[in-house]
Amino acid sequence: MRSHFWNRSAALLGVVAMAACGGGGGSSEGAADDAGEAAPAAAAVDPASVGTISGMANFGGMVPTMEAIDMSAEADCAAGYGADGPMAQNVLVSDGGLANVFVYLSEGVSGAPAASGAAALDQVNCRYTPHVLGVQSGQDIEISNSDNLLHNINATPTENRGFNISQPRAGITSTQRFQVAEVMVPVRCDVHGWMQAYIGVVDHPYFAVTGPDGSYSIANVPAGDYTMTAWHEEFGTMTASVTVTAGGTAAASFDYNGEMAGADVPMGDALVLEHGTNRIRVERTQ
Amino acid sequence: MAHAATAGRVPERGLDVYTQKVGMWVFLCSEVMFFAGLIGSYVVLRFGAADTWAEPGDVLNVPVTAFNTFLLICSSVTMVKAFAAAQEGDQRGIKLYLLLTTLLGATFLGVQVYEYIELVLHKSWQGSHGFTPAAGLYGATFFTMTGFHGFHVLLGVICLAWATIRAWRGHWGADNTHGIEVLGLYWHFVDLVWIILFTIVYLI
Amino acid sequence: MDWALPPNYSTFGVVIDQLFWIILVITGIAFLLVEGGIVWFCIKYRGREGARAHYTHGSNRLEIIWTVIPAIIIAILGAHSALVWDDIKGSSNRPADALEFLVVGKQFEWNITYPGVDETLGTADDFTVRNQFHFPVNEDITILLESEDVIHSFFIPELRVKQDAVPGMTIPVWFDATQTGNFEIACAELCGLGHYYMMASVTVHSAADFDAWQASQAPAAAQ
Amino acid sequence: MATIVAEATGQAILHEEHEQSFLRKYIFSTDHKVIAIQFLIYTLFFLMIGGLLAMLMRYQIAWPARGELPLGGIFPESMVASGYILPEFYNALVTMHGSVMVFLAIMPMLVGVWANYLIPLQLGTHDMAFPRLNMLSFWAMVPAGILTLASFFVVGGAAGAGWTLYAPLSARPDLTGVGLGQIMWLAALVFIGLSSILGSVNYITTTINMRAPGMTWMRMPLTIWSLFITAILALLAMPVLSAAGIMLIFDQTIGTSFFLPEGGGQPLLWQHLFWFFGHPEVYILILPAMGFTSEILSVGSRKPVFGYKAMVLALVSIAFLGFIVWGHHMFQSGMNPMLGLTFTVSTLFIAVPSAIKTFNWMGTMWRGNLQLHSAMLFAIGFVAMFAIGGLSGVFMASTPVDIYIHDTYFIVAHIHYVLFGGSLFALFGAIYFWYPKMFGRMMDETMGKIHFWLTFILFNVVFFPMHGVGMVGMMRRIYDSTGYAHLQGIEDTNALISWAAFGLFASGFLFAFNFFWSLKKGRKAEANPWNATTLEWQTPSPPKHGNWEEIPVVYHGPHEYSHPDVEDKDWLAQNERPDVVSPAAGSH
Repeated sequence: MRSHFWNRSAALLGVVAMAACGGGGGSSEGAADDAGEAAPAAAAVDPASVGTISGMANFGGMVPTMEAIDMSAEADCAAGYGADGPMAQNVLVSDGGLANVFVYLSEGVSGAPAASGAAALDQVNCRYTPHVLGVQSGQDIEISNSDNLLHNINATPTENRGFNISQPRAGITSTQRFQVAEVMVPVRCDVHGWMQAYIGVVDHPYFAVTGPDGSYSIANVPAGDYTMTAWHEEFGTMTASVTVTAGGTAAASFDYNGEMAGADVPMGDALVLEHGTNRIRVERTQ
Repeated sequence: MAHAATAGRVPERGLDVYTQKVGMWVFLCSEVMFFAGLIGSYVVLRFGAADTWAEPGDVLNVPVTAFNTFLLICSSVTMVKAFAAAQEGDQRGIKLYLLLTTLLGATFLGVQVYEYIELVLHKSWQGSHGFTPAAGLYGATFFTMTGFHGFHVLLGVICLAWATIRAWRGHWGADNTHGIEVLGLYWHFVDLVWIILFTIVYLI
Repeated sequence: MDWALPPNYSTFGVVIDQLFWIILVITGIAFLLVEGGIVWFCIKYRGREGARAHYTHGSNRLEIIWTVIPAIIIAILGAHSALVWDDIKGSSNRPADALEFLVVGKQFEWNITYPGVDETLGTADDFTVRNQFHFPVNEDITILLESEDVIHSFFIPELRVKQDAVPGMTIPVWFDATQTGNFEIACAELCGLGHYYMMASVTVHSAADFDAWQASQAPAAAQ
Repeated sequence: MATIVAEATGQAILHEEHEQSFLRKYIFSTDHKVIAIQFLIYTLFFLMIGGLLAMLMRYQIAWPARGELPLGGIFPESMVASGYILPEFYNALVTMHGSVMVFLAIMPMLVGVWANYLIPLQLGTHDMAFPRLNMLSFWAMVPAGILTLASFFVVGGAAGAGWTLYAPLSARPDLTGVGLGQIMWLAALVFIGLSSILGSVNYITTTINMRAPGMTWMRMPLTIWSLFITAILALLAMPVLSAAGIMLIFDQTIGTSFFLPEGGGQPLLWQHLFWFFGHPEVYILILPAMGFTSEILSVGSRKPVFGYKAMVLALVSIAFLGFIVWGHHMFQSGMNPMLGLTFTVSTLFIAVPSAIKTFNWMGTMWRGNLQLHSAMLFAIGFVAMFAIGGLSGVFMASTPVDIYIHDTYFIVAHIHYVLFGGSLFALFGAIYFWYPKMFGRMMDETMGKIHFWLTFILFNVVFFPMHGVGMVGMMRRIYDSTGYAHLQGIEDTNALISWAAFGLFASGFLFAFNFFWSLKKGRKAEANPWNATTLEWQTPSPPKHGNWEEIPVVYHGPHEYSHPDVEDKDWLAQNERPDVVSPAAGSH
């Protein structure tokens, strides 16, 4: 019963998100699209020297029960959900795959193409779509509202300049940017207390968010040795080493289980590029 | 016909006080309200949150400030002396006492700066490193009130320095005492405010 | 265009509305006197060639009359207002065994904590519902009003209730609805960009309906 | 006689007709008349800005769902997106409309313009007591204006916490998205406070010490009385606002928490400080207008002011009561209800002097010989509108009724009847009245009358229905009322109000055209076009630098019109020697 619901809602989410943002960068269902979009910018990189990273975020054990969201005071939004009503999105598991994990190369990247294209963050039926979004520093984030009611978008980064803007009606858009790498930037809507999104800002295009099935793929990564970090809002971070070869596909998967809940979840950490070594290092603010 | 044309009355001449002095009195009324606003807020906040205040002397260095208070009171005396000298046309007295007043005021400021540096660098309050304006209501009210008083002293010292320079040029004399008197009014006011602040901030 | 006070559903509303209409009548008479007088004077004493105004500096008798009469009216109004105000807000008139709710305003939601079946706040069966305020009719209701962030104002027009919610304070507000119905809580104090949207539904139930509603919510809270 | 003159000229400023550079003569001038004109241009500009902000608000209130803001494209996306005014921009509009109108338009126009212009002229002195401080008081307003305008264009936009700046909303950028804009407005307020205090010191000192010989306290025109009392209010109230504003800036910038409960501070402390300033401020904004009205009504009715002494007493008692009624803005704020009770009493009693004044104005018109020129029409309009504003104030002074109407459009209607129907009407009247003295030319009467009737009618169409909207329960400062069940059915009223508001704004341009056109094309004005008695009319139009060849001597009260002993004319100037005009008049 429970997993049936998750399948259905994840599928619904995917459809809505696809319709709304046309496969914008970093959206949860379109990790591949995301990498694809980074490709033109990576034109300077010799195609013969790049590879792909792909893998899964796996979830083992009991899937925690998500709380129901009481949207009864917002009938228009509530109508967008099935009989079970809207549920929280903290842990979305489908067939053993964990969605909404933000994966990015945290060490080993030397130089990166500039940001291009825009990432999209939509508000659909009083939820953020996608729930977790990755962007490159300086990249445009196009925030739009598909609900014909008030949302405010209150981003509270620690390294970047935050913003608190509102979109009172459907069709209003706003373009924002984060200039500095920061994992993660929490985004909330103060009108609807349950609405929460996370934006991971890194200063290269090698990142992805796992889709509903838990899979991700990052294309056009220059060959080399890297450390990857995976971030999840409930389970914290874990890292993996990965070696990318020209024309090859490297695999890196992350295994989660319910016992990891309550782990330290990094928020608002700056990512600092060490120029001497060209390594990116996480600088904890807390 | 209370207001009918009435001629031949003795014309009114305003107060028998020269304009600059009236102006300074009026201005000081405004200053009273400014400090009343700050001190009133302090009282309200302190009553509302009594436990966030330190015991007198725990954080603040009362002896040093008491000495500083003494300096400021002395400067009021020398200010009076300067005015008296001016009235008598005693050029040497004018120079001496204006200079003394300026120096005492400047010393007061110097001690206050020293006090601030000590507080910010070496004191702690409720676990914070250094006693700063961000250190609770206690720090906020302390620095706001003494800071604005210090700012007033600074303005006074600048004017006094200027008056002293003029004294050396022989500007003041028995026929030209107004400037010193008006400046003296301001200086006594600043002194008086400090006595109030010293009592409520340092001693209570 | 219907310029009227919304229908009243509370015990306090009766006196408030009464006072409103009393003041409207008094000020209405004053309004007609003043505006009528001005128009009349403008017509009657409009300038004519060769005319000369009546020379007078005033009349002490008139001054006394139009000082004393407004003062008396105002003293009566003031005394009446003060009594009504004390009835409504005086802390000695706070109902002793009212049903208590905790209402917390935050940008931009009203979160209402219900006392649960035991009718006591602060116990395990309390539960919190966003933007929905249900309470029984004909019963003294006291809300403890708080705010998480900025100043909000709790306003239910039909119940003639308005009280600012101030962060750092818990302010008791009491009222008694006389009929069942559905209303809204509005925020009446500018609280940020979502101020206009800070709205919650109010449902006044019959006692039985309220118990039923509370029971329907309780299982979720009991977990 | 000669001795009197000698005494009076003690502090004379000599006629400096020698060549002055353009800069000294028109920009950094210490002549009170030039400073007044500088203030006038400054405040008229900000009156237009404030009006423009109001028009944007009215568009949003009337058609919240439409979008399609005309010329919406010229606004950045952070203000107007897809043709919709955004709620955060709306909050900035609400805040800055109030702030600009109160602090940069009405208050400096009442005091900066007219206290500067009239005090030395009506008192019969050469200039202010401290001309250089006077110049400084204008130039302190310049950074305030620049900061205000610039604050719209910084990241996060202009201040959005209401003109009352209630903390914590005004103190915490994380809750509004407005950071720098709020600080800039507070800094502007500190400059405004400085300007106001410097000005007040000047006005008070000049009035106390520099009256012409014979100008006793009870011979001062009511304009001077009202400006004098206003200056005292500003002198004592503005520093409190400055102190509070500085504390609020500290809360935002250096981590103090005077008004933030998280750090032990008290949000209500801000409200007490603000309204301790704010209620005297309300009277700062109306007392001078009362003075102008008394004066213009007297001249226009060709009668002395009815009950001059009562008028003065009423002014003084309003000023005194004004300092002890601030709590009536806070009945629903969470303040102890018993405290509210005491404020109710003092508040209701402040209505008494207002009633006295209204009846005395009517008494002034009674059996007069009314000259209904534009200035007089605006003065009569003031009395009519101020009466409505005063009467609607009784509703909110009655605390139980205030529970319902507090923070609704009823309050918006009330404040605009007092500030627009009151202060601004009187200001228009004052400009029509003293324009010939200021610029030596008359404003066009036909345009003036059209301007009056447009303003009068449209004003009432705009603001009277707001009482009704308030009774229905529409809250202040809401961006979109259509979502509320109890506010269904007021859309048509709101649209009507908005259309009328656009017309009202447009009628302002007729005034502006008249103002600038008359500078060049207006009929030349003689020294005393209104046959008025006060001293400013007994010197050429415009007066020369220094105002007087010789300081006048005052023999009469300020408003001697239609004196029965003066036969060939219906006025007796304050400085006319009674034995010259009429031997009989001297016997009084």
